[in-house]
Amino acid sequence: MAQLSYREAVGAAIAQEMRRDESVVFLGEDVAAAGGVFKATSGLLEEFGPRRVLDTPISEQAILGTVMGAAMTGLRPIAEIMYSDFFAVCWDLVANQMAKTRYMTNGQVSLPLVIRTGNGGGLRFGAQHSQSIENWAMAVPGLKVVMPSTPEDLIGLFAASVRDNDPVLFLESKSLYASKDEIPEGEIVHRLGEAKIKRVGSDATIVTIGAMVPRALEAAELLSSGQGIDCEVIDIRSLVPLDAKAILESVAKTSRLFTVEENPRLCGWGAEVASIVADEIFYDLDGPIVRITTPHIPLPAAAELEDETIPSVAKIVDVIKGRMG
Amino acid sequence: MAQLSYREAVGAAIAQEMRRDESVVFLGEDVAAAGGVFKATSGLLEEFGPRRVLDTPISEQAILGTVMGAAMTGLRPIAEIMYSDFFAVCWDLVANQMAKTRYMTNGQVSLPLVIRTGNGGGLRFGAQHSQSIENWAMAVPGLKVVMPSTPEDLIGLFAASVRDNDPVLFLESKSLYASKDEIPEGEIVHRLGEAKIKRVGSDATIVTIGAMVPRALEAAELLSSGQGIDCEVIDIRSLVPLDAKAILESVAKTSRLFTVEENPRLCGWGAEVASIVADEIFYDLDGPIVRITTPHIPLPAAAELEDETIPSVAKIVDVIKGRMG
Amino acid sequence: MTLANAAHEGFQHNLVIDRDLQIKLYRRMVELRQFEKRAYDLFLQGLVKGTSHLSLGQEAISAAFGEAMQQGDWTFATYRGHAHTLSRGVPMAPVMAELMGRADGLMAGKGGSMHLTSVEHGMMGSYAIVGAHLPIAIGAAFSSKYRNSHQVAVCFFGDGTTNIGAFHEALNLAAIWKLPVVFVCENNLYMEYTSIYDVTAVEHPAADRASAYGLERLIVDGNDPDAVYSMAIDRLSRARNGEGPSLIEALTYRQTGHSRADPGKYRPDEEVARWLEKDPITTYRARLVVNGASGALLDQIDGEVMAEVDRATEQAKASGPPPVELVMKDVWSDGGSGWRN
Amino acid sequence: MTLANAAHEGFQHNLVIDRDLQIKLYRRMVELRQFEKRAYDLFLQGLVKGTSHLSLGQEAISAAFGEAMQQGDWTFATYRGHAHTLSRGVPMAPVMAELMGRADGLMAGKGGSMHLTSVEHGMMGSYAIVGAHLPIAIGAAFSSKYRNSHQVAVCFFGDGTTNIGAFHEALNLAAIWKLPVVFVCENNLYMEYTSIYDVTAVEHPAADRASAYGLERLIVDGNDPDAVYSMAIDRLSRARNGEGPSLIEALTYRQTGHSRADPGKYRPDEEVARWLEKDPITTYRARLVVNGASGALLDQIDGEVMAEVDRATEQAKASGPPPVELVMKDVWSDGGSGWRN
Ligand SMILES: Cc1ncc(C[n+]2csc(CCOP(=O)(O)OP(=O)(O)O)c2C)c(N)n1
Ligand SMILES: Cc1ncc(C[n+]2csc(CCOP(=O)(O)OP(=O)(O)O)c2C)c(N)n1
Ligand SMILES: [Mg+2]
Ligand SMILES: [Mg+2]
Repeated sequence: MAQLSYREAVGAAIAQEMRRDESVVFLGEDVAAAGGVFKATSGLLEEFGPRRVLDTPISEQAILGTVMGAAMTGLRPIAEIMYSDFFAVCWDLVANQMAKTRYMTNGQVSLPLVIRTGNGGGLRFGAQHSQSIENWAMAVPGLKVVMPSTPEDLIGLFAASVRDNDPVLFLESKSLYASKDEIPEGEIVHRLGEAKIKRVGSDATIVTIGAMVPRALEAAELLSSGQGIDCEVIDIRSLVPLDAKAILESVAKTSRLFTVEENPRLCGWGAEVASIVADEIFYDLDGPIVRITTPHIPLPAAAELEDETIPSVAKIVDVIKGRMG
Repeated sequence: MAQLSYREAVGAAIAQEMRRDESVVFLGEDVAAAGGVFKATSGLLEEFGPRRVLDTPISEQAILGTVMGAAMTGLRPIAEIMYSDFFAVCWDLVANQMAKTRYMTNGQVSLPLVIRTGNGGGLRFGAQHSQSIENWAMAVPGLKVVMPSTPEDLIGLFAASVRDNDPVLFLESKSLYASKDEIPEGEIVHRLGEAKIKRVGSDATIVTIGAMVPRALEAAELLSSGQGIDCEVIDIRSLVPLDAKAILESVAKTSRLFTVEENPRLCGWGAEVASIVADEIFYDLDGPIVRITTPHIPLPAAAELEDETIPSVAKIVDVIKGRMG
Repeated sequence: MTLANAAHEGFQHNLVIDRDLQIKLYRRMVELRQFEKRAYDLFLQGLVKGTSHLSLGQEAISAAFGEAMQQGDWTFATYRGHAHTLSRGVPMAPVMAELMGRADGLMAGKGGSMHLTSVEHGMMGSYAIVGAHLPIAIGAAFSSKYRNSHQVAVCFFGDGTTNIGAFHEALNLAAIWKLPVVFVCENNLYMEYTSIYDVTAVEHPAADRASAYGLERLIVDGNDPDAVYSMAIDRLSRARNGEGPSLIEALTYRQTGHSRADPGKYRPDEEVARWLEKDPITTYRARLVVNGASGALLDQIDGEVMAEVDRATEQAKASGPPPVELVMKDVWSDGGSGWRN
Repeated sequence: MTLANAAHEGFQHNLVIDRDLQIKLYRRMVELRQFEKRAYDLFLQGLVKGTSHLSLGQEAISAAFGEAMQQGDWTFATYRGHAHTLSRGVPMAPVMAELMGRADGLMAGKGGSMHLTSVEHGMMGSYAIVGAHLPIAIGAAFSSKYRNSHQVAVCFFGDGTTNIGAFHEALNLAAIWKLPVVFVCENNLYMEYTSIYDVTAVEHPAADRASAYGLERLIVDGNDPDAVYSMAIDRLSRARNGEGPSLIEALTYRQTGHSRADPGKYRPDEEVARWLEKDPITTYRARLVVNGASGALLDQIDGEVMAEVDRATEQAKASGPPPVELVMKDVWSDGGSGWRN
């Protein structure tokens, strides 16, 4: 077992796959010589050389076009979009091209590619560098959407994403880069579409993902010790494919559902989860489905203001306490 | 009263506002001399001249930048994005710039602008010219999202959008362009955020919007005459602002909620509506909340295949019949 | 300088193009022409649904590139891609069936006329969002370079496409990485209904931008298959030899409207007449005859092609609608569309 | 040709710049310099949170444009926008307070260092997505032309920005509509950590692309405030007179890292040393002294500026955190954030 930060796990994950498979290449802005703006990819250029690890111009459309065209013709490329907010300048390549090409060509074209990106808030970067864009991605048929919450999951899910034959958006929570955890030795490979039950509980189910996972877990402990409310916490890990089974089983057991979402409220993934539960196991529910999200606002920059927006441990505890009464 | 098609209503709506207010200008690809690819804007160049009605290059980012910069500095511009699918090439201007600028500047900047676009399927145009992107828009805080279902609503809601001081995405259903209706004489101005109850009913509430409104109404008639199921049909008309009150009141009365959505399922606006109802009036519900949507797939081109995807009258009837049992 | 003159400042080819190849080019152009005319008839009969964008008048470009490209090379085209698809050797019948939305269509009706794709023939797709395929084409070229496979990506697009951001990003990246890609701008004078001159800051929308990417300024008469072929051979071999990308502006004219719904009224009569005189097929036929080809042979080709188009039409018509199960297939690599367990 | 030489092929100004103006330019540059240094100190003390991008070494450009622009003209800047904000006359204290995320901040802490905006001063925003503000600036210019108000939009951006699609679209549209906008590329040799030469197909990322939009090729020594001022006056007046847009490439150097977290280690020592010799403030001071300005006067200015920066710092520190109610304000024109009734 080694201690690894979530940030270091990024480099480890890419290296694991590049060592294994010569068809894996990695490109993005400042990712090679400088090792990335989050310093998550340092060492890769040194190990794999400039043929496989490439610095690009500030041309997100060209970056994603490159990985798409390369994936169509035999490679398994990885692109970095530095901040997930920047998907807005290259959304056509993602939403109109990558997501639809296999379908439109009746299965002729395969796109085994991964786009990794720094997602979410918490670093006081303001409205254009803090967004949680998981909903943008989930709303587009043809994209897989993965969000690890721990260093080990990051490596395991990343490996699964690289080995997958469909386009995967791999969303790393920027606010988790500094978090650390034990990592098992050897190759780590998980499967997409498998949630993890992070805490077993009987009174209510909390479904969450990414940077909200540690907060939900902490809230669950406080609710248990302080309120005697025993929450089950599910880390969904990938939004597409979605482990609906894990969610439905848990809610059928606990009879209550809360979601904890970093994204602004409207059309968040939690709404989708709520609508599945309200359709399929309505009669198992004992009370309202409650979503805890960032309010439907752009994110403010100042620390005190940003802290007021993204669901905090205290906010999660308050809402669940209030709604379980 | 005059008979007007939904297509003609577009030109009438723009003309109404341009006559009234010299600060209104209109630009887009092929909109002026050619009158638009849907021929919805013919006559405007002739009436208002090339200073106010402008043909642009194929440069969607430049088009939206132009209207944003113009709106910041005293104009009330209208842009056309020909097909809503093309928002993907200029999403940054919409999602990162227009949506966030008022907030980031602490209210210094006002953006009274409208982007109108042809949205949705039904014309056998295939996956890149048939999308329903209302969810993309609704997921971004700072955008208003309007979708008229009749010629009169088109004019009234368009006028409200032009007079609004926030950026409005105005989504015209392409499959409705040929539909006709009576229009009252004189200026037509509606308010954003007011749903219309299109059919009063007592057994279930159907919430819908845009091109799905006539289908839901037809389905409601069939359900009433054939099954004795009496549905209330609500045309929400704008997704942001959302007339949640109208929805909650109706569902509190009928105890059942169905949504009919043209968009692919995941993170559709119907999920948001479902999550509001499942939270706020859970105890008023008598049974599951059911969403009727396009499956979560890109749209196929062939007529028989496309007809299989977008919710049809028959499909709506079947689902509601099956789930009201 | 008018555009008609501009054609004369084009590339002076000095490749000797032999008779056999010229006959091949002629046959291909006639195929493209007759196919498109038939597609238009079928549209008038209500058998081609949705939309379609014809290449009538622009046949020389796709025909010449089709001959010049090698097996393994990749074509990336736009919604105006019928001709490029056929020029890579894709048979007519499945293309016709795709336009008609039939089960035997090239993509079983799932893509439609704007998305013709046949990976087997190196036809890597037709893209309906203006500009999108330029970055994708450089990705294929990247892959060729990475694998040292000497394949070349050829990317066709219109004059209007030169004003969108993706054009700029793709050209720059292709240039700095010296990728084996040939960009071919088919300047047919119009975007949809708007003249390219009204919306472009330079006279030659592609050629006048080449220097912005450190590339040569290349203009060719796009109605002359010999000229296009010569330039194609030259630029493909440079790409194959590691000399990097080229950007070619081929001057041509769209003889019909933009898409099936467009009568093309915005085009001055005099302009249409002038360009009809420069029709690539009639002028080429005249050249071949002057150079000694037998009129009877050319007539025979015309007849053979018509028969082929008739056969393809019958085949396409004989095909039924696509099975509705296809709707839920091939979103993912597992063949299905499931997003949950 | 190395970049150092390239500067010499720059614009030869012949405007006579009087002593008073030179003193003003000097004072402004010192203000920008001392403000940025203080911002950096405050960051080291943990008082500036988030990120910030300093303009140390690039002061001549914003100072000169600030003087050359007229009231009513509009500035559009990037995340590297402190200097451009101050150069339009925005007081230091609210800018400092914004960097510190305080209630008295220019946007009450809601925008942060990357989004400085003061509409009252014509500072129309700092934009943190590379390229986004070029299209927006042309919109302001469109509005000026439409209203015949003779206002000019000036849009500042970096060398790296020239490779993104929005650059291309904005330049073309500005050119065909002859809009009153001046695009100023501050070529500081680097995007974030990558040399602009490694990722750009031409040597001069802006100037070598001007012809692609039918514009003149303009290069100016961005470390010489007199040269920048002269070019600014010339280009602003052309824009104001309806002669359309300009694209200027100002050669300069970012003396520190890209953002607060970056030590800038990727820059060769020799390069840093060479550019420090060309520091805009020390070289300008020397020029003024040679031309007869009194050292004592310049020292006095230095002192006054330091006092001003101290005062602004104290004022900013005295401000509390923004009231949390602000979080839910000003999403919409009604002042609130409600999305439902
Ligand atoms: C991003 C985008 N904007 C607009 C359109 C609509 N559109 C389709 S074809 C076309 C004209 C393209 O002109 P050009 O590049 O010259 O190609 P041509 O049709 O002449 O072959 C336009 C505007 C589109 N498909 N994608
Ligand atoms: C679309 C987009 N891509 C990437 C970034 C990240 N980024 C911020 S600044 C920057 C470098 C910009 O370089 P340049 O234009 O030369 O400006 P400079 O920072 O040198 O002033 C990059 C890549 C961004 N903000 N937006
Ligand atoms: Mg064209
Ligand atoms: Mg730079």
